[in-house]
Formats: sequence, structure tokens, C-alpha cells
Amino acid sequence: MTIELVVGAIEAILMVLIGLHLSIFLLYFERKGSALIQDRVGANRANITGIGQKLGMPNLGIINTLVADPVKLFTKEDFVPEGADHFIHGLAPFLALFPVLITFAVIPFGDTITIAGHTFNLQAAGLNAAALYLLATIGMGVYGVALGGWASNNRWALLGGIRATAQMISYEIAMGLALVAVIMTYGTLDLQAMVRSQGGVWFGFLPRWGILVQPLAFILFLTAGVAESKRIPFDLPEGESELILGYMVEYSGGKQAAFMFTDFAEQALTAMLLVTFFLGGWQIPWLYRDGFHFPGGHFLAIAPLAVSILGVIAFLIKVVILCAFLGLVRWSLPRFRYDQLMRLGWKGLVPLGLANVLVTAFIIVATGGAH
Amino acid sequence: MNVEFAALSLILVFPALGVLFNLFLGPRLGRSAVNVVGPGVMFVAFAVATWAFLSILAMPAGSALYCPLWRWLEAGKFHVELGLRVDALSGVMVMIVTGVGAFIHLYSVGYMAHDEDYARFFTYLNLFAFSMLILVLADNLVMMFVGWEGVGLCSYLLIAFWYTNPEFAYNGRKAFIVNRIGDAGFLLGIFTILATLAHHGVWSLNFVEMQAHADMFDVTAATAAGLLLFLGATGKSAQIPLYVWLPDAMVGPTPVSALIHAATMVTAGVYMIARMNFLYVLAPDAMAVVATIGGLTAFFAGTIAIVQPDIKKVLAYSTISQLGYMFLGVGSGFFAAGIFHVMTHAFFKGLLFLCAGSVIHGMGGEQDMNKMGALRHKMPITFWTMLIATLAISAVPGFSGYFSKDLILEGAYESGHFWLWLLGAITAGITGFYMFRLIFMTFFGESRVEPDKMHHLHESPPVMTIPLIVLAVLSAIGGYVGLPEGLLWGDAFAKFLSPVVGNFKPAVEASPAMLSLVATSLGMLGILLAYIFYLRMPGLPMILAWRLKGLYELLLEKYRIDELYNLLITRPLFFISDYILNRGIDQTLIDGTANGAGLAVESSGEVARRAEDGNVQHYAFVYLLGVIAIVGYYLYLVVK
Amino acid sequence: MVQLSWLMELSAAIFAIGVAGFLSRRNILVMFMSIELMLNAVNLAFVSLGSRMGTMDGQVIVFFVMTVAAAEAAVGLAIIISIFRNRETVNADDLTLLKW
Amino acid sequence: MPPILFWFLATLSVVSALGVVLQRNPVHCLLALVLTLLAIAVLFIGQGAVVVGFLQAIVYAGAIMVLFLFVIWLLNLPVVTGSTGRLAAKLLGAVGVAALLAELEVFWVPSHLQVKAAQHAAGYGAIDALSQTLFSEYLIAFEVTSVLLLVAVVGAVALARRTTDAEVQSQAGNSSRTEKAA
Repeated sequence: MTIELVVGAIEAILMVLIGLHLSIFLLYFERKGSALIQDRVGANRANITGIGQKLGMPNLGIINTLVADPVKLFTKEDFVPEGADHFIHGLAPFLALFPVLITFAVIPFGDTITIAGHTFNLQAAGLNAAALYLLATIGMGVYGVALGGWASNNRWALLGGIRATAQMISYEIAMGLALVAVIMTYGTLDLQAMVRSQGGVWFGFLPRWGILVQPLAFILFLTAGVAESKRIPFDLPEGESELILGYMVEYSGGKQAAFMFTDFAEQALTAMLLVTFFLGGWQIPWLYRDGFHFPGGHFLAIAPLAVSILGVIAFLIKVVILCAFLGLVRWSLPRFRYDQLMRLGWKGLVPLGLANVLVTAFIIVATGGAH
Repeated sequence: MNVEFAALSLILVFPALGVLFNLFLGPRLGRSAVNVVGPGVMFVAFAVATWAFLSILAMPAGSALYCPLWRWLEAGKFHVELGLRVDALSGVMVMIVTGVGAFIHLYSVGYMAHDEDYARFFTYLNLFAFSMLILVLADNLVMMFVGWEGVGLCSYLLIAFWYTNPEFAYNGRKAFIVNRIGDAGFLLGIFTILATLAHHGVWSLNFVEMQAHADMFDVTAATAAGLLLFLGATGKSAQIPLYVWLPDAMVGPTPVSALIHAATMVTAGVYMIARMNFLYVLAPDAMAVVATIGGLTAFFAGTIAIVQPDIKKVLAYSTISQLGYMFLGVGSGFFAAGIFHVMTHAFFKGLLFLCAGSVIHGMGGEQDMNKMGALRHKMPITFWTMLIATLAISAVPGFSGYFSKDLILEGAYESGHFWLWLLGAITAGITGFYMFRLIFMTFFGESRVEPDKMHHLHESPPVMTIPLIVLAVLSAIGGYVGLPEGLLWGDAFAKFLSPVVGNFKPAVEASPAMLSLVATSLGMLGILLAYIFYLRMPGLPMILAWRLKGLYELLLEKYRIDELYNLLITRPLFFISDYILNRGIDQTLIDGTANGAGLAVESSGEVARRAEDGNVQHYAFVYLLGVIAIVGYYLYLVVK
Repeated sequence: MVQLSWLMELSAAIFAIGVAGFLSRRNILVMFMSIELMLNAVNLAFVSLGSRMGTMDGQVIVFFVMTVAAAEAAVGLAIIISIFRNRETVNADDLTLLKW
Repeated sequence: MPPILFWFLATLSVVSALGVVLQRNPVHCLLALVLTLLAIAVLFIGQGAVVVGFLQAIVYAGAIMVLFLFVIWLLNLPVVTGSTGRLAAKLLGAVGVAALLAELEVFWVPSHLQVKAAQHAAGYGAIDALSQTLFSEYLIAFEVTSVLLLVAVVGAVALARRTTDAEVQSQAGNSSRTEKAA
């Protein structure tokens, strides 16, 4: 009992750390990756020692983005505008960040692992209604930005808050509908069980990943996930060119960092959820408990502990690749107009999601029930 | 011998198709399509009717064709089976309706050529034909009543065809309402018959079955039913006292006057009485009433016709007068004579109206005979055909009207109605007078046409004159199917009809030749007088009118019957409605009660409303008190 | 072990707070929120009793209550908006016409 | 559910419910209400009603309350200061509420609660069990609920629409004119 509790706590901390590190990776990608895409140099200051250049390496701007920027952020003055609601102004960034962080708890980042006779589930909180939990926490995320915008006593901030709220609520529905189809396919609300049922192969070689069963749900979830994290092309709430920074405009220092981190963490969360639902989670193609069963009939034995660790690594790799993909999206697409955003959400994604649910239900009934 | 003959339904189907076509497609497809379909369906129906009629002729006497349709309604033991039946009587009527109808449809193509609502006109006309055929072909009283109402509706629609003119619309309503009174009588008659039959266990209104059970009627029932049905007939066939609508109906297009208000619909009453002959022979009193009303109507309408200046009004009163003859005929028990006159009248009166229409058409809408004259050279075909029709209606020997009118007068005399015979004979003279007055004023003498209409004056196009010629031929020779007894084939028409309507049994012996001589002489006298009055001494009518000013104006104003009805019925009705029912009962009593109740509620509400201040929370507090009480009650239950 | 009566009395307390809020607050929005409080108090009672009896019916009722609450919120808030548009106030004391 | 958790949640929910009623700023009231709802949601989950608990969080706290927030923003109300309402009325109301509360507290004393405690079947409160009940016993009610929601949507749109069609058209005409002028 105690040891499980301790391990659960460790897992939870681990998961939050993974999320935060992914956010840092995304922060770096934001600065340096965008420069690469846009053919700029990007962050190139704070090259303290110059060792890299001496060794003939390009300036990666690591210190600039990962040390100097955060230090600057957290040492700035924490400014609260006149007439603002102090309490809520301070509360809002954490209301935004908190639900995202607790969501990491239900994501399975590996299979069960057996150490010293104890078997642990590599999932911080093995909820059997995890999918609902997910929707609940994501829904809670609205309050942070909404109240942040409202509490700033600033028109742009309020507009940004309203936009953010409307956008998140709208796309939550699309996301929920995509999730419903996924839940119907796997027949469970438990994310670990979902990942498990993505093990094995079809036709002897094709991994049974969710994306092959629910391609439309994948696209819907991806789109809605990007919209939820309020990134380009869905960054209307921040809309730098029209609302300056939207709901964040009156924030500075650590609180603004919290808002920014929320966005990055949401992006990381989206990536993790996509991996969990559609890309096999920690599953590696053809890898079973006892080792690889390649399609040709070859077999490669691997120790169970190594299999579990390989799973965790595979999960992380998939998530990083998806994060990078989301970053690419952010720097490749132009921004929507607000009415286009709403039209896409309500007239595009929601009907598609409903149709997807309908078709899924029909197929499930036609083929004689879920798994 | 009864033979099933499914093609009978085609006689109904084609006009119905015409209605649908003209209603929905006519306005879109235009005149030429309506021109083909409107009259076309009638000619097809005429062909089918001819086929049916020839079939009957080929079969033994007393045969009938029938075509059962479906069970229409059922109420307890009573049920109505729809069916069509063509025997000798309805065969003749179908031939008249489809034949004369077809030619009048054809004529309408020319007459209505310049009207905007062309398709609507033919829709109504086809609908009329459809309804009339239902009336004629029906094998039971209920279905006949459907047709009866249908023709009434069409009559209304067509009288008020140019409904933008308020007077025309008024006349349409008048016709409809007056007919309603008659229809109420007809309906009551049906109820009386049904009640009598049902009392004896027969739950049917089928003509054949009714005839088979005619012995169930006692004299009282037969008289009541006969008189009630005759009330319907006075409405539809414009007899005293319900004739007032027919002259006003002349505001409709002239083909309508010809078809509905002369040739077919108005004779429905005669047909109905002939059809119900088995009932009427049981009720001598009812028969006497029919004959008397007929004779009086014939005379009164004839006298009014003498002074009317409007060409169509003359013909309208003439129609009423001729209808009176028909009722005199059937009322005398000589049903075949009545129907015979229906047929010849359809020919010559239809023709007269069509000719009048042709004249009006040529005159560009002018109907006043004082503004005509000397038209015979301008419109030769119209003149000659109209002359033939006039000779026919004036009962000049050799023309159709002579044979039929002679039979009627003979029937009246021989059934013992001497005074009615005398009235009819005098009316024959009057008929000759006013008809030739019409001819002389219109076609002879000096032209009184207004100068601006002279250049417009023209003979009508062939599509109008062909029907005239066809009907003129029929008017001339149509009477030869019923020659006097003993001459060649004798009275073939009456023999043909006798299985249906029975044979005429004279009560008084008389010499047909003598009777005929008297009536014909009176007719000739009338023509002679007209010649003197209107051709030899054109000033004489003026002088006479001035001298007999009172009488002249009384006639000109149609005995002021409309005014009388106004005084006796309409005004008291309005008085009762307005002063007693409206102001007395409605406004004072009912409104007073309602307003008083309202006032009571209002004043008590004024007090009670203080509790209702509109504040939701105050209501909620009261609600809370209720909740506390309910929870308290349950608490009491639990604690106990 | 959590006693059923604790849950029920908690439910009663929240309900009473809701009633008090509805009766005392003048802002119709807050009155509306008080109604939601009452609904939730009742929901809590349903779930608690259902859980104690081991049946799902209580939860199903709660499900329906939520649906009705959603419908009620949509319509009710729409009414509040249109009232505010016409009257420029959401003070229940000023809205005594019971119509607009 | 351990008693300590219950007492924590009970305190939280009562305090936040009082917050709904007592705070002046509607946004603060709303936040307190969200807190109450979440506490109650956790109470649901603690009693085995997992799905309903999460639904409470998703639907109530996540959607309906956001709608409230929107409306508060739309109305942009000034924060009321000073006393509202008459003291006598408040006292009367307080007496009534106290009476109700007293009645209910008596009603729910343990000796009156004669509910036979039953064991939870396997999967109690899970989505399967809820769906089984919902789609068999309560199917008609469920379908009727969908109609209710549809009607509510239509009603809300109809009520909250600012103008009639004709006005919208005339406004559109005006705006296009001003655009041209610009």
C-alpha cells in the first residue's frame, strides 16, 4: 500500500516533469526552430563561453532560451493594473496551468513494470474513467484564461478572454466528440486499457494503432487540440497584431510565464493524448512481452524489464516527434479570422465528429459489438 | 332490361379532366390549348353519350344502362351507393346536356376570345357540365342533390364571372341565396321521402328502388314530399315565387345564359319532377299546384317580357315563361310533353341566346334593343338562325316549338285544367308578340345604332356561327320526333319515354285539332300585333305606353316583385336581426352579461392585485412557506 | 464510515443556503446561481440515497437534473439578457412587471 | 470515502456556498459556485458515482458556469455597494430559511433514515451501469430530454436575438452604405 503510494507520487512528479520538460523543449523550438523555418538566425546571444564556436558548432542559443529568458521572466516586476481584481488577477494564471498539469496524471507512459517483485503500472493515476477525467480537467482550463482576461480591467484582455473562452468551449465539443468515437472503438474509458488494445498486429505486420481505425477522429482531435492550446493558426485570443497579447496583456513576470507555460504544456498534453489514443502509446510495433516478433517470423528475445523501459522510451520519442510536428504547424500556417474559426469549429468539426460517432456506432453494431 | 355499361363513367370523366386541365394547366398553356380541351372534352362526352343513347334505342323499350361506382356513405342502415343510370328519360337529358353543351362550348371559344380569364371561364363551364351530368346521370336522390348543388355553385360562379363589377357579384349572390331557399326545400323533400321509406324498412334513395316501393307513400306523405321537392324546382327552374334571380343572372357571359340559364340547368326542376313521376301521380294536389304555378309563371313572365328593352332580359323572361309551360305540362301529368318541351326549348332558347350573344358581340356589348335595328343585312346568319328560333318558340306550325307546346296545352286541357289551358293559350299569343317585337326591333326597321358602334358592327366568326346553324337545324326539325297521334310515326317521343314516365291518361275528351287551332291562332295574332306595332306603326307603342302609363311601368318594373320581397322578407329580417337580435339580445343582454362579469372580476382584481406586486422574491417566500408546510407534514408523519 | 445522515444534512444545509440566497439577493444572476445551489443540494441527496441503496436510479435522476439545468440555464440566461437589453437592470426589485 | 475527506469537502462546499450568497461581486459568487460544484462532484465520486461526478464537473462546472460567466460579462454590471433590500424582509426570509433548515435537519436525523444499506454491485457507478439503466428503464425520459434540449436551444436563440430580420437587413444596408462612404 505504502510503496504503491510512494511510487504513484514519484510517477506523478515524473509525469509533471516530463510535461514541463516538453514545454521547455517547445519553448526552445519556438525560438530556434521557428528561426530555422523562417531562415533567420534566431536566438544567438548569451553565448557566455563561446566554446561552441571555438569547436566550430553553430550557435544553438540554448543558454539564451533556456537560461536567460526564464531568468528575465521571473525577475520582472509583477505588475497588477489599477482597478483590477487583485485576487483573481493573481489566481488566474494558476487556474490555467493547474488543470493541465493534473491531466498528465492519467496518461500511461509505459506498460506495467516489475521491480523487485512489485508490479507497478506506469500511469500516475490509474483511473478507470480517465477519459472523462480528461474532459473535466480540460474543461476547467477555461477559467484561467477567462478570469485572467476579466480581472485585468483592460478591454483587450477582456476581449481576449472572451475569445479564448468561446474558442475553447467550442473546440472542447469537437474534441469530446472525437474522444467519444475513440472510446466507442476501444470500449473503455481507461487510457491504459486503450493503449493495451493497440498492441498486436493486423495481417501479420500492421500495428493495431488507433489512427488506422479512427483516422478522422485523429484529425479532429489534432485540430481541436491545437485550438485548445490557442496556438497558431488558432491564436485569436492572443492575436498579437490585434489584441496585443489578449488575456495576457496585463501580465508580466512569473504570472505571464505561467500562462505561456500553460500553452506549451497544453501542446505537450495534446501530443501525449494523440499518442495515447491514436499512435499506440508506449507500444512498439511487433514488440511483445517476451521480445520482438517480426513479420517475417524472426524472433528476438528481450528481457521483460527492458521491454517496459523500451516502451517508455518509445512513448517519449513519439511525443517529441508530435510536439515537433505541432511546432511546425504553428510556424507554417497563417491565422484564421474569428468567424472562420467558429465556422470551422461548429460547422466543420462538430458535424464531422457527429458523423464519425454515427459511423463508428454503426460499424460496431454491424460487426457485433466492441472488442 | 338493365345492362352494365362502364363507359358511362367516361361521360363524367372527360368534363372532370377538362376542369383539372383548365384549372391547373390552362393559364400556363394559353388560349389554343384551352380552345382544344374546353370544348373537346364536351364533344368526347357527347360522343360517348350518343353511343349510350343509340345502345338504348337498339334495346327493347324500357331498357336502361347502368354503371355502379362505389359506396359513398353509410349511416346505420342507411347507405348511399353511387351509380350512373341512363334510361330513356336521362338519355334524352344527357343528349341535350352534352350536345347543346358541346356546341355552346364551341361558341364560347369565339365569344370569350377577348377575355382575360379565358381558362377560368372554361374551368367553370366544364365544371358546370360535370355537375349537370352528375345530376342527370345519378341513380339516386342524394347524388342528384350533389349535382343539383354543383350546378348551383357553377351558376353562381358564372353569373359573377366578371366579379370586379359589384353589381354582377351582387346578382351572383342573389342567385345563390334564392337557390338556397329552394335547395332547403329539396333537402327537406329528400328527408321526407327517406323518413317515409325508412318507416317501412326501406333504407334507400335509389330511383329504381323508390319506384318499386312507391306503394309505401300515402297521399299525405306523397303530397308533402312532392311539394317540398317542387319548392326546390321553383328555385332551380325559376318559377313563382323564386324566379327573381333568373333575370338578374343575365349579367353573366351570354354563352352561360344560353347553356345554364336557358338550355340545361333551369330545366333540372322539370327533369327532377319527371324523374319522380311515380311520387307525383300519387299526389294530385301537388300536381295541381305544379300545374298552376307553371301556368301562372308562364303568363306573368310573358307579360313582363313585352316591355323589356334589354334583349337578354326579354329572353330571360321568355325562358321563365317557357319553363312555366314545362311545369304546366308535367303538372298536368303529361310528363313526356314537359320533357319534350325541355328538349325543343333547349334547341331554340339556346339558339336564341347564342344569337343574342352574337348580336351583342357584334354590337360591342350593347344590349338595349332601342339602340339596334336593321341588323339583318349586317349579320345575315345570325338573323336567319334567330328567325328560325323565333318561329319555333312562337309555335308556328312546322317548327319544333309548335309540337311540344301543343302537346302541353293539350295535356292541360285534357287533364281538366281549363283555365290553365286558356292562360297557356293566351301566353302563346304573348310569346309570339314579344318574340317578334324582339326580331323587329333588332333586325328590321331603321338603324338606331350609335354612330361610334357602326364601324364595329360585324358578323360573328365561324366558330360562333356554326353552332348557330346546327341549333337552327335542330330547332326547325327537332319537333318531328313527336308528331300528333296518327300522323306518320305519331308521338314517338312520348312512346319512347313512356316506360319511365308512364302514359298520359286524359280526364277530359277533347279534339286536339281544335285546341291546336285556338292556340296557333292566338300565336299568329300576337305576331301580327307585333308587326303592326313595330313595323307598320312604330309610334304606336309610345302612345300606348303613355296612355297606359301605370300598367306599362308596372310591367317595366316587373310587377315590383323584388321590391315586394324586399318589403316583406328582407327588411323585416334586417329589422329583426338588427334591432332585436343584435341590439336587443347581443349588445344589451349578452354583452351586458359579459361586460358585467368582466367588471366584477376587474373590481375584485383591483383589490386582490395588491398581493401580487410582481416581485419574484415575494412569491418565492410564499412558495417557501408552502414547502415548509409540506415538509412539516411529512415530518409529522415520520415522527408519529 | 461516512454516515448517510451527514450527507443528507449537508445537502439540507446547501439547499437552505440556496433558498436564503434566492430570497435575499437582488441580482437575478445571483438568484439564478442560488437555484443551481439548490439543484445541486438535491442532486447530492439523490446520489447519496442511491449509493446507500445500491441502485443506479439516483444517478440517472441526477443526469436528468443536469440536462434540465443546462436547458434552464440556456433559456434563463437568454431571458436575463433580453430583460437587461430592455430594462437596463437585473435588479429583481425593479423587474416587477413580469413581462417585457 | 474516508470521513476526513467528507468533512473537508463538506466544509469546503458549505463555505463556498455561503460565498455564493454573501459576496458582492457576481464573478466572485460564480467562482464560489464552481468550487461548490466541484466539491459536490468529488462527493459523488467518493460515493461511487464516478461517471456522474465527472459529468458534474464537465457539464456543470465546465459548461453551464462558463455560460454564466459569459452573461455576467455581457451585462457588465457594476458592483453593488451598500445595503440591498429591507431589513424586515430579510429577517422574515431568514426566519423562513431557518425553519426549513430545522425541519430538514430533524427529518434527516439517523433514526428517521431507515434506508437499508446495500452492497454495491461490481461496476457500480461506472459508465456501463449508468448506460444500462439510462437506456433501458429511462429510455423515454432520455429521448424526451433530447427534445427538451433542442427546444431550449431554439428558445435561447429566439430570446437572445437582438433584432428582427427586417432590422438586421436595414442595418446591413446601413453598414454597407457606410462602408461605401468610407
